[in-house]
Amino acid sequence: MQLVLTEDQELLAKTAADFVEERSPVARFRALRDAGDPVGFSKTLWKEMAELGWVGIPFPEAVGGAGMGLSELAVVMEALGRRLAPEPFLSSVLLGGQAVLLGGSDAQQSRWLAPLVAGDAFLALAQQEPRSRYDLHRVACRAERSGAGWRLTGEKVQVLDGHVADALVVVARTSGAESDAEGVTLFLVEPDAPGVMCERQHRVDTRGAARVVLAEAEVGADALLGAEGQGGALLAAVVDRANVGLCAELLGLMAECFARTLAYLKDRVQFGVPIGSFQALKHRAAEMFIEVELARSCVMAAARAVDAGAEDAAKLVSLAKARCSDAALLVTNEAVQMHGGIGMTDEHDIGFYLKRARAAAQSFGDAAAHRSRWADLGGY
Amino acid sequence: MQLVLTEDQELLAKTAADFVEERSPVARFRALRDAGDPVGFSKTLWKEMAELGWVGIPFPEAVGGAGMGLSELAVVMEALGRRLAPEPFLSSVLLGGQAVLLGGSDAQQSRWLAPLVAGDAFLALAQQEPRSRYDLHRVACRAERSGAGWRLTGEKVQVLDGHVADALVVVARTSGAESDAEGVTLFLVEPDAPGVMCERQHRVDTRGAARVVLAEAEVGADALLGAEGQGGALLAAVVDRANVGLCAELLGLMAECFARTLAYLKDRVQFGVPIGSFQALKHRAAEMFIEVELARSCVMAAARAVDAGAEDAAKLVSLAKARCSDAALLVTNEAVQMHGGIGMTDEHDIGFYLKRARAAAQSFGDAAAHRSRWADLGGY
Amino acid sequence: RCSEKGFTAPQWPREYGGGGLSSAEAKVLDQERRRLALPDPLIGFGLTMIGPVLLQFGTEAQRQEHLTKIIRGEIRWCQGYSEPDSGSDLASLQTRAVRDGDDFIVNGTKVWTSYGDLADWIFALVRTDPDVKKQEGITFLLIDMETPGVSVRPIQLISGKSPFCETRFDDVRVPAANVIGEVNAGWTVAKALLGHERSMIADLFGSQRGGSAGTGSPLGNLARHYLDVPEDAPLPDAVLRDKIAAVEMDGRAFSLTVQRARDAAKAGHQPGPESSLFKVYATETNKRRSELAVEIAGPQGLGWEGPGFDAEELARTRAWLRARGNSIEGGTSEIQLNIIAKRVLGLPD
Amino acid sequence: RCSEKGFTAPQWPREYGGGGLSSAEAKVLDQERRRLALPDPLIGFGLTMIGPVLLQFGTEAQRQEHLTKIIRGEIRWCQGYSEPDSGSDLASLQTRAVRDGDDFIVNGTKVWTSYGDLADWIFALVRTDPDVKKQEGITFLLIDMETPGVSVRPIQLISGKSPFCETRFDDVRVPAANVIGEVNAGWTVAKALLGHERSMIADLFGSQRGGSAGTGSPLGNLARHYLDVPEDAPLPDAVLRDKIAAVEMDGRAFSLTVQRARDAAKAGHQPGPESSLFKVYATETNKRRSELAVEIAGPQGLGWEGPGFDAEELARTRAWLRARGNSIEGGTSEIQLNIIAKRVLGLPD
Repeated sequence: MQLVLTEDQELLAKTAADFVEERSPVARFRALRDAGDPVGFSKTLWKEMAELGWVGIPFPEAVGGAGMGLSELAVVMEALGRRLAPEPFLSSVLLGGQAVLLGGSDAQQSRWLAPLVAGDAFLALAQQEPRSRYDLHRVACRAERSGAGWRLTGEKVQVLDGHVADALVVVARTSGAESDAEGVTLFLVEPDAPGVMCERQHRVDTRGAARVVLAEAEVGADALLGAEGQGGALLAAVVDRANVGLCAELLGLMAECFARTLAYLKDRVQFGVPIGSFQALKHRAAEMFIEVELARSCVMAAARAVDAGAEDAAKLVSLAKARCSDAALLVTNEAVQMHGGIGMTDEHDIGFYLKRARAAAQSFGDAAAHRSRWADLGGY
Repeated sequence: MQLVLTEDQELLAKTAADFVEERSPVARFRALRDAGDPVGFSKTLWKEMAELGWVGIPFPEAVGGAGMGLSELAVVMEALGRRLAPEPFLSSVLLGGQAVLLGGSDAQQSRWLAPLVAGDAFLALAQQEPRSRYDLHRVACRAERSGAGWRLTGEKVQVLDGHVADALVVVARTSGAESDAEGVTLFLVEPDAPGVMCERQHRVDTRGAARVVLAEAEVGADALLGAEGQGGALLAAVVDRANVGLCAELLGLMAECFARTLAYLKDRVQFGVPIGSFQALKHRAAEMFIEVELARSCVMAAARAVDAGAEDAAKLVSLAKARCSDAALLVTNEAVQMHGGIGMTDEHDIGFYLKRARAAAQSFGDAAAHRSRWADLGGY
Repeated sequence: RCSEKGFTAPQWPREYGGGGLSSAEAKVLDQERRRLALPDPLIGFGLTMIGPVLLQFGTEAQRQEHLTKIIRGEIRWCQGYSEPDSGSDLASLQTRAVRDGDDFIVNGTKVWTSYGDLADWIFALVRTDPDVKKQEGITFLLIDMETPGVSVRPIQLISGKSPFCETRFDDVRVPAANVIGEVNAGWTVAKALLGHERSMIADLFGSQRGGSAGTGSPLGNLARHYLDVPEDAPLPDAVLRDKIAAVEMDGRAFSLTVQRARDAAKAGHQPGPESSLFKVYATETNKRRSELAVEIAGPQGLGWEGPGFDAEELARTRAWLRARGNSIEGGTSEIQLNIIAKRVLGLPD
Repeated sequence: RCSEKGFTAPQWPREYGGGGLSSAEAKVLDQERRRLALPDPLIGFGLTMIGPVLLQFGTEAQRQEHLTKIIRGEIRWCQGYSEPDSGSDLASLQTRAVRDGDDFIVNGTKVWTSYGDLADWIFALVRTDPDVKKQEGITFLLIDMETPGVSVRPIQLISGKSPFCETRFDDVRVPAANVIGEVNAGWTVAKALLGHERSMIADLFGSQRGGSAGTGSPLGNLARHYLDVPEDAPLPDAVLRDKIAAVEMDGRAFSLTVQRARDAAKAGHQPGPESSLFKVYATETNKRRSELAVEIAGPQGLGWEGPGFDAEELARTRAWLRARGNSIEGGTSEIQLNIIAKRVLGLPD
């Protein structure tokens, strides 16, 4: 494992940074929010990103992908994270797409991944439930055999970009009690199937999400994704991949938020001097710098470990998610405080960083949950 | 409950401060340490403190005490804590003495408390065991009936001032398994009883302590302190009282340590200015100030609540112990750091504060243990 | 009813509609009111801030004009202190007031004017002399918000709607008779007013005694809800439980410290150094508490609006975001720590 | 054996007994040595600090006199930089050296002279001109510790015995030929030497790769012991478990960052800003780790000597106390943060 960008990755980083700077300033995110845009991101821009090959990065060439890994996707998601671009890498490429990639049959893969990679279809993962918190094993949604197919009943919340998904990967329980580790199965469900209700939710970070109610929703036998009762391991692998991407986004977010705060510290004059000359703020800025640098190392390591199928990949993912969550909260909280009153206003962009950091930190395991997982994996 | 010193308490505080300044500078503690003094404190000074009435503060007039409470004792222990005076208020007056006061028969009280109050006898509590950590219920030492009396077997460690005690209050188990909440009984054991072995231990804070081995030690029926099997509640009440005293000591310790650090910040010149003019250090000093002030409020409240037998006394004791532990560690750690190299040397006194703070913090429940108890008492 | 009896402003003189009570008598009234859980009859900048200033610095004409209206709640006031470029460094304010006959012509922008969109009058600090030391060229001026050239724009916060506004002055003509105190002596008036503000804040905190025992644990109950454990069961997540206990204990330690300050004052002692920590500690604790509430809710703590989140969840989101400002408004935590370091600890500049 | 082959100082020129290897070759040797877990043949101030300085600034005579002896381990060196009144502000040092014919007469006190009681020579910074800017009146001087007037007193630390000493100079006569570089240009030499020290520290950290998976958890095992739970059982104290995980993760994140810096260097990149955090983060992490080890042990963590505590417990106490100095020696954490703020972040003075 080499913790340094390859030349190709450097180039990708540069391209992504230029693209984001030109096409996706924070003002674009703000405009989407102010307009109450029902999609929540730009399908046009998404198509362009697909054409640039970014959407297909972690997919095989067979479905039109680049056959690259999370190490490359992280570079792109970091750049997007810097300007809060809401395009559905996390939801569609990682959560939904990787589930189909890792668990899907050939038929399912060619049905969904090719259009996804082309930027024409969207997938989402319907996993979170009102009571499941960060416990991936906790699944109340039930699937029962119904004729040749299945009948699903349950409630899913905060299904990221579920409101625009062409297919939902639904985590359901085919056996066992609500919190059993075993008995979880994944299904590919199209939102227009009978008994499926989707409604848009509104989160503090303005990212698109949906509440999905499955009321005896009927799906065919071909909806089964992976083997019956084997969904737990598949889900864990998918969420690990998603967390790497989420961490890359958080890394970009915190790096940019820190850079903006640093610029403010140098510009803002009070008592006749730039406030960045006050030693207490300097030391706090240095602490932030340290956390951002450490987070970067962890994200790079986690991406490379997952790509390599390394033995300690899960540990490194939890390391990255714990650190990125804490570091992003530290940096964004400090950013608002150091910006003072202006940082509290909606018209200033820094608050967006605070909101997104909190939402990302409290998704797919917060820092404490990932420290606990680290301890589990460490055997204590 | 009034969180303000009465005029009598103010006077006591003044007397104690003057006495300590004159008779017990830190140099006295250092001399005891350097001499490897087998007692570890001054029996002469203790006799004087008894004559001043301090030893008898929390004892009734019937045994020669002042019939006052922890609110008064806290004032004295704070003053002693400022200069690290090692005299046995914690061990003899609180741990041993309060056990006899709260649990002892009239005969036991007159046998032990009168000479204790006079400064002529010492008691100690043999509670800690190698595996008991902060769990007061965890008692491996066993007591079995033997003729009219009892036979005790077990190992006690860090029995504070146990090496000079005329009688040990031994926590033993008369029924149940090692960690059962029930079945704990207290005994008054004289160290020259057959089967009792006492050896001096050496702790990081240089406070006197002993390892006590009970090898089928035989004691009479009159050794029973309180009722058989009812020692758990008695022990908890004793340790709560002891913790109030320990917190008062920590309050004095942190206040003095902070004052010395503040003086150093004003005196020490680097780069042509006092280091106390650096804003980062100023802010850290202000944070310390806040913690010391909050600790003071908590100690005063805990002492008054215990004195009044208030319903929330246990909660307030845990509040005080948690805060005083954390605050004392913060202040003493910062003190060493801010003193720089000289603070790392044995010849400077500030290291003594660090060592005592750590030892007190990790005695009778550390901050986390008392937060857990607070949550227990809060019903969550 | 309240204003007729003089209870709205119990300590103000009777001739302006006040209650004419002594400080001790007012305290009794205040305690009774709290005991009965009555709301303060009219909380506002008029009663708590500009009123006392008029009593101390106003001319008889100024008092006659404003005090009775304040007591009757007929006019509402807002405060014009902060500006976009002067936050912590208030004295660097730039809003200019230039003498023109019997008037001043005012130009500039004030921010954080609470209820500026509803207020009838504003009391503002303006710069009347730019060529002297910054504190010495400031004047305290009352401005009728109806005057031509005054425009108000509400400020949206990261938590949503707020009472704060931005108030612009474009060639606003204000009678010189509206100056409180002397021209260029406004800093003195402002400092006195900040004193009133502090006593208001201290009063706010002081309304609590040292806390009590059996009140249950709101955060503990919240965690029980989100961790889905039955009533009275201990929380299975000991790390979260530790954080809740820590925040509760911070709150209790603070209440006890406020009580200690009050008990000392009642016993006739000079105010101790502990009161200097009230602002910074109360606000930092409130930030931690509101953040922890969101953390406890986990993914359900991320709601902004609409379906899938209940009203309490949505309110918690807003409360958390709003609380971030507590350590900025009314003197940042950094300024508070500076003040403690300098005034209480005597550390050198 | 090692010194005969030039392996003690593989990169020094052969004529002084070095190995004459290039930097890349030396790295290979170094890696081999680490792979075989061989100890460094002679760690000391001579080899890693004064040697390189002599190569860079020494005269031919000075090199001839000292280098070979350093390589053969015949003389030991100590460092005379810090003084009682100059800690972080090294350039304010007061030890005076006054010219007297071909000699300097040295008076003053140096502290933190490691192994001063065992060393044969000291390299010291002395003030030769008190009337110029403080950095410009300093000279770098080699002093034979056997010279009359040199006295050494060991310094006891809060953790017990230490290699540190206080070294006093009372009218110590030192030949002017022992000046390295120019008189009054010692600050330049000192800065270069600090550079060598930094690369030594970075090397120290750099010896670890990014950590590995199945190495078990020393702190986890320690907690299992003190919480008295069987092997492989999860810890019943989740709060302690969380702290252990946090400290381990700090360590792993740091190792990965060191690896990142090295991988970037190997790939031919300029050193990134990340190396500026090594010193402060490594030492602060070590402090937390050693403190947590004592915390895990609870009351059993309080031993100093003697019965009732085992050898590991006693060693942990000393290690915890000794670690408090990590963030002071070699540039305090405060100085490190200042440097990051200024040089890396570009924040104004």
